[in-house]
Amino acid sequence: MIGSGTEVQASWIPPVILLTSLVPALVIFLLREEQRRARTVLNLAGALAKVGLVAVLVPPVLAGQRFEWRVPFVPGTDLVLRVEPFALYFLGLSAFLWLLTTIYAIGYLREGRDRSRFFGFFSLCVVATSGIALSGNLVTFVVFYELLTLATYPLVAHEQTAAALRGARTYLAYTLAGGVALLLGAVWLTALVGPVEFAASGSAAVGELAERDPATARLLFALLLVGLAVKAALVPLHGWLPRAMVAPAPVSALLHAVAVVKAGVFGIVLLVDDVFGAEVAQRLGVLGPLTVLACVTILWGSVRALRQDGLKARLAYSTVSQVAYVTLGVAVAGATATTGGVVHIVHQGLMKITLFFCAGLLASTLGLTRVSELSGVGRRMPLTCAAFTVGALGMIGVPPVAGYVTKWYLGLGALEAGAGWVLAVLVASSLLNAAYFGPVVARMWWGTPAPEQDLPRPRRAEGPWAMVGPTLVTAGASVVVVLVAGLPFSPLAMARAIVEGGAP
Amino acid sequence: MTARADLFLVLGAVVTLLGAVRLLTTADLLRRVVALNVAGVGTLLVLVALAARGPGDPDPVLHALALTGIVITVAVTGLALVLVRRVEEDDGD
Amino acid sequence: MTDVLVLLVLLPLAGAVVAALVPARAVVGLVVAVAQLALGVVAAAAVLRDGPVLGELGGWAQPLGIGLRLDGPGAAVGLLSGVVVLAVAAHAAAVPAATGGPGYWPLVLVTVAGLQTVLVADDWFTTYVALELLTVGAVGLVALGGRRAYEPAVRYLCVAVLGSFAYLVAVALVYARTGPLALHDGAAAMPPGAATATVLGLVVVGLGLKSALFPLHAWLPAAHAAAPAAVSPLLSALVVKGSLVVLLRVWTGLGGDAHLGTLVGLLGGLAVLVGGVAAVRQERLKRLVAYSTVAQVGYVVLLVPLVTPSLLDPTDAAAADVARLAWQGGMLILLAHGLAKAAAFLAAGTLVQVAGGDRVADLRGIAARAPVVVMTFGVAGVALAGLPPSLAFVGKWQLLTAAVAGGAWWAVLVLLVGGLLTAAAVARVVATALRRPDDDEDDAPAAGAPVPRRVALPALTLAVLAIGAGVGSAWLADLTLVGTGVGT
Amino acid sequence: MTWLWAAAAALPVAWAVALAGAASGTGERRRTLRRRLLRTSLLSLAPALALAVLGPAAGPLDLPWAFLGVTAELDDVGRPLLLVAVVLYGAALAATADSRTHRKAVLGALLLVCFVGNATVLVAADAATFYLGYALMSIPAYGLVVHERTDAARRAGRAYLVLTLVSEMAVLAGVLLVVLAGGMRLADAPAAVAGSPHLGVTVGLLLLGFGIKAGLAPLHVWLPVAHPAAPPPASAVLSGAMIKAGLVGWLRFLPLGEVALPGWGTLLVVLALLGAFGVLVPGVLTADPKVALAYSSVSQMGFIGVLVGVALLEPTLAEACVLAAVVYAVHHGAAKGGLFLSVTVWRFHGRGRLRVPLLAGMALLALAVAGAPLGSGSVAKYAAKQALEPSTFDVVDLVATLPLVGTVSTLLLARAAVRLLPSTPADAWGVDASVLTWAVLVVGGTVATWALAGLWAPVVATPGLDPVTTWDATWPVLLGLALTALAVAASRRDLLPRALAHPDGTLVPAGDVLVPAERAAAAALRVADRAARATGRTRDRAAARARAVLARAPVGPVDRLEDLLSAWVPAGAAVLVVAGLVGLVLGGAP
Repeated sequence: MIGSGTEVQASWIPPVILLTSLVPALVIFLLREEQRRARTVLNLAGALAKVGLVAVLVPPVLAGQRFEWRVPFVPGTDLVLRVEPFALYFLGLSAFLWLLTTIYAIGYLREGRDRSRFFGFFSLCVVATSGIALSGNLVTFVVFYELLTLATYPLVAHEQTAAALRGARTYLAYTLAGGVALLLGAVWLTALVGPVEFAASGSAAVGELAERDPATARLLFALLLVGLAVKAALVPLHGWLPRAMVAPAPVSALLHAVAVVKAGVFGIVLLVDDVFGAEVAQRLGVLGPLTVLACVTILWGSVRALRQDGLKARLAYSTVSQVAYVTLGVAVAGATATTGGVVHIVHQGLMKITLFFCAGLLASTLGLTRVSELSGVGRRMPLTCAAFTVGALGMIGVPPVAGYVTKWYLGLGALEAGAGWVLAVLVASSLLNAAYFGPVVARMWWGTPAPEQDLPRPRRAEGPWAMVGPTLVTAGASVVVVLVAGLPFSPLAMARAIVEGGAP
Repeated sequence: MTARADLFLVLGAVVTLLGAVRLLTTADLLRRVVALNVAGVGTLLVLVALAARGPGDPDPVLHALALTGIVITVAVTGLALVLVRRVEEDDGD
Repeated sequence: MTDVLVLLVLLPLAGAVVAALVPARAVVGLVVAVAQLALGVVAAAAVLRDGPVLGELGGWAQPLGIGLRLDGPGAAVGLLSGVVVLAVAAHAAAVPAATGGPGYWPLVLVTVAGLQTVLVADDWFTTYVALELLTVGAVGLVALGGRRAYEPAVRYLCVAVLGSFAYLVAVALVYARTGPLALHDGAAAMPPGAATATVLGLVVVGLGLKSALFPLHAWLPAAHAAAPAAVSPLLSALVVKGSLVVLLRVWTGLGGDAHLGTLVGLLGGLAVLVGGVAAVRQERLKRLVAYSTVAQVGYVVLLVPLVTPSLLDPTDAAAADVARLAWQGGMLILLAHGLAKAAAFLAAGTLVQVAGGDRVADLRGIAARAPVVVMTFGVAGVALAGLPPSLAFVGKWQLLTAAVAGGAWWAVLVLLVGGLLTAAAVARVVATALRRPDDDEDDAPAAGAPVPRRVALPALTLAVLAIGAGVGSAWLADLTLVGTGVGT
Repeated sequence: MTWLWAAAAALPVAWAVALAGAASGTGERRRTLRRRLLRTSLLSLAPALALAVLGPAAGPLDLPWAFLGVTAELDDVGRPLLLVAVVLYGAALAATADSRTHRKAVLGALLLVCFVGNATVLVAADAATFYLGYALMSIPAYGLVVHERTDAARRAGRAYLVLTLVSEMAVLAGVLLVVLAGGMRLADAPAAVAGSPHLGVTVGLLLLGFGIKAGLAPLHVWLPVAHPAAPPPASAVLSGAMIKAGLVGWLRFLPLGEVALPGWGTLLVVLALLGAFGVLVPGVLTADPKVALAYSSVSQMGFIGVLVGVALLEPTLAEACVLAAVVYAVHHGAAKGGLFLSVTVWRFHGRGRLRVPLLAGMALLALAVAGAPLGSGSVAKYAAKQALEPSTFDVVDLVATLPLVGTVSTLLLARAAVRLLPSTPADAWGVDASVLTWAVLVVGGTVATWALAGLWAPVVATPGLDPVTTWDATWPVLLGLALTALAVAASRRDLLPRALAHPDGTLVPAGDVLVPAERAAAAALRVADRAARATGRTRDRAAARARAVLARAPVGPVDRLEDLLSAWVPAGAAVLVVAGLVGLVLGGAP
């Protein structure tokens, strides 16, 4: 989003950001399985370096500076990496959560197999996500988007059981097929208007195309959307997500909070706001159907979540529903709703990662994976359950957890846009969220364990501190981000800056 | 001169075609090698006929090509026969 | 620079002779491979900088001399050959069992010499001789596969020679018409007409046979699967490409034919689909990889119908754009496929050896024993499927752009579906290899010795190159255009 | 005095976190820590008390960096209710510390969190802060309801949670509509709503959302099941403080005094009256004193609802009605909270030397609630009467009808007394904090309202002691007492059917319409479940079919083709075909 008053300068910073994860990834691949310390140091050093870089970049970028790096991709088209507010926002989320997930994963896999492979691909995932965040044009986005698919496959299949491989296959089938649609859309659009640079309020060339040939523009929008919707898990392209639950907990956490699903919605935001531009999209009449699609997804995901007994499956369907909020935000259009959507990228990430961390803790410490087994577990693992409660309340949209700010902005935005029915959908979704999260929380704290189910008291802590610590941090962050929502660099403030920067 | 050359040209084409068709439609390996040679001869006929087609002396370059072609065909036939023999040895086991 | 061209041809030939005589054959092979790569780099740099490199072999002028001309595609495939041959040689040196016998090294060098000659030859007849050299070397290599390989080798030989005959007749027609002629600029001397059409038809069928263009491909899966582990990569990555390059040179040199171009394109499309589906369906690993080659040839010839309009009407700027994009795309796919397919075949060979069987089902759980090799296969598969950031993706992007711009929607469809089919075939193998035996299953494969690094590394290098070369590959795309006259 | 505001919010939260942190663990040190924390938790309410006392002198709060921007101030509505809330929560905390309920630390933590939310609702100056507080109060209160973990508690919790969430969502939607209309600042809200194009929807949502909280019939059903299930301290704050949040919501957001809304106003008045009188039946037919008390709350809130309804109907009366409602709420909060706590206090001290003072205090509280002269209830009712006097509402004669609410209250409280007093109290303890705080409530609920009404709300005339006024206040109570005596006599002499003479709560179970509602909900869930199963099966079948099609479709021919071509002759034929095709194409070309 190059708005006015910004200053673009060529810089090595964007590739360096990628290298902070790429170098660890490549080196870790070469490490032997038992070189645990080296792996940990590499992982953490990379993650910390990335967090540090992002933190340093925030003030200058918000002040209008842009750092850009180009390399020819094919003659006439460049791969472009550019640091701008939205990129930095997503990058910040991924950097922060990746640091925590890495720590968590170190604890989770402390006795696992194939850890070099795991952490190698884990870091490669960060590379892909960072690349997606930094993409300055459509080609670059497509490249990293597909790279993400590939880097996550070994993570989903990590357990290497029949079930894991089945889930991974489904994942691959969906995402690759989606990638085909995206690729076609990108190529077609590029063939029509030349390389599509992401720009505030849309690419001018795409705007002209929409003027000249609205039918084709609509078709292109649909194609690109289908490609993105697979990862964003919009109904009916969400089928892979619950099946990818076979992945280890840290992988699920990052799939749902930062990486795959978020890449999808990040792309949808870019598609609407930076490729077509909200106004053009509005004129083309594609936002209405997108809104409906998002609403259907929100409700359908929630309805399906109701019936899941597997905790991770329930969380997965909840992701289907929650991530569609972001789509809803951009689809409703208007500054308020878009802010709501954009801010939910971070909010949902924090809350959902907390929930998955908790699910992982429950599974690894007590072996509990089903909702029906959780009665009274709050007394055994109070910290975990407290964190879970925070996450669940946030999902429902109960203050003071982050989710309510999203709902507030989305609801208000919908009303401003004259789409009151969207508010009704949000309300229904919240009630459904409560219907499937409420019983879990109630069971944890106020349920009586079945007599035959004598929960062992965890020996010392509720799990390794490498797992409990990140869980508590993300749970705390889910509250803190809205407690200080009015401060300059809070997610909400960033989201506002992104959206307002995008206004013409 | 040209008319006779054309006759040879047609003849060469026909021989090539016959060789090729036979080559492609027989399962027997030895027959295939023979058919290959027939097609090769047809090809060479075409070459020579083309060389004789123009006014004046025949084109020496095309003759050179034909000679090279013969050499190559012989070499290939030798290789083919070795392989065929090995296949048949195997079948005999 | 002329010397470089001559060296490119003579070095492997001399190497073949030496390798046939001295006992340290692998060393000779490796030295020649390294030198060849170096020469390839020098030549490619020269081509990229100054345009096509011209020369004459033996110092005689045409028609008796042999005209040499290294254009962009030739230089690019030469580079590919340098990289692939070195990697395969390294593998072969590390795993003598993969070579199939002492004849391996001389035959490889003969084959390489044939390929290099194909690449640098500028006249029709030299090309014919070079193609035959290539064929004989390749057939000999297939035959190294032992008893199971003899029949496929005969079949390959018959088909290839038949193709050569067709080409030879075409050469004769051209000579009779125009006298000695450079390949690259025939259009002026061979105006469109019955003779040109016949030449094109003969070349398409003849070289189509050699390049395994669907449905002339039936010999390929058997031959490539039966060949020894260190041979299949060369066959799939390089040998097939030699005739393909000639086919494309003739096509652009003579200006093509709209209808025939469409037919070739359609066959290419069918090749992608049928080859893709067949690859998914194969029970045997090497046949699976071989069928993917059938599909890949289809990808490359998709460029033919897209380039043709510009050849027919050089003044059409839009058509020229399409032609340029399509050419770059097709050639990049060709190069990427060379790298990736060599890696895939090397990895497949190692996997078959480790698993003790070449059925896909035999690979179950093999990732535990040969993780790097499985990863190599997977990475190569990603490149074959044309997924980012591989070089093939860049090619696919260009080709897709050309197809969209040229309105060839069927080609778009084929390209997209073909990628998915390849991915499906590879994913099936990788998933089987990853499958860990359930706890209650006893048939856990016995843990063998791990695959040594020097065995695994060459393939991995190729695979990583196939993936990584996509970034910053614009120079390569530019290189493929040099001296072809496409899109100018 | 931002620091005071900050302390008022942060201290209880800090204590709550500390209590929750100390809640687990069985060691002696842990137990001591818990006890200390719980005892000292009262102190954390001190800053809030200071705010309530200081009133406007404390200045407004404006924290733009927090949440969606937090603003707060103390006005005529919020200040007295905040005072009541502080006292009530303080009493509840003290009672918790002394009660023998288990997991006291958790209960204390929940109470503190609810307090912060509740207080925020009362003092919020903008819509977002209001909503923040509203949710912060409502959701954790679920923990209060289900604290005992009995089946009854779980059922009550379910009812509470479902209705609370509906309320929450209706409130959110309503509040967003208010904000949309420009009513982010609560001071602007009524005018903004009045001018909103979505006036009807907004008012409807607000009535629904806050009506649930305020126990407006027929949305009151959670009250009679939640109160008996919750520990008494929790019941006290639920009934005394939390349901007032609903009233505050109405007062803050409804366009009272801005525009006449006859339809909505009439609806509210009718429903409120329905609640005020309708609950008599289930209330006297219960065996549980806390159920009776809960129904009395519903009845009293009905009274308040009438006031709000009239304010909606007649803008000119709005100001008086609002003040009357606040006065009534203050009175009812203190008195009803006191009565609920009496249950605990009585159970622990009813047999000791405090028996007589306790009885006296309880009688005073009951009389106050019923509206007997000199009590706070009479002040509130007088204020209400004054406010309603000019009303032209002609469906029911409000001025004549409303005093009968006093009769209803008397009957319900008598019923509660009949059931509570004979119950066997536990062994007596000494005077403890719970008795002291209860005593504060007795004073607050009976006398203090009088004083406060005069002090803070000079618009409201306090009732004089002239005979007419006194009689006005007295006769409903007397009527109630007479009816009670009659009923007691009748049941003694077996003049009534057994079910009526000694009702045990089975005839009309607690929660009245909740019971059929639950049944309907269960049936609906069953239907939904069946539907879901059916769609699941359909989906599975469709997926299987799709897989089958996908597995079959293009593969067979390709397999056959490749099998065929693997033989030499067919492959050769293919070559010939291609050659023929090429010839055809070239020959056909012009």
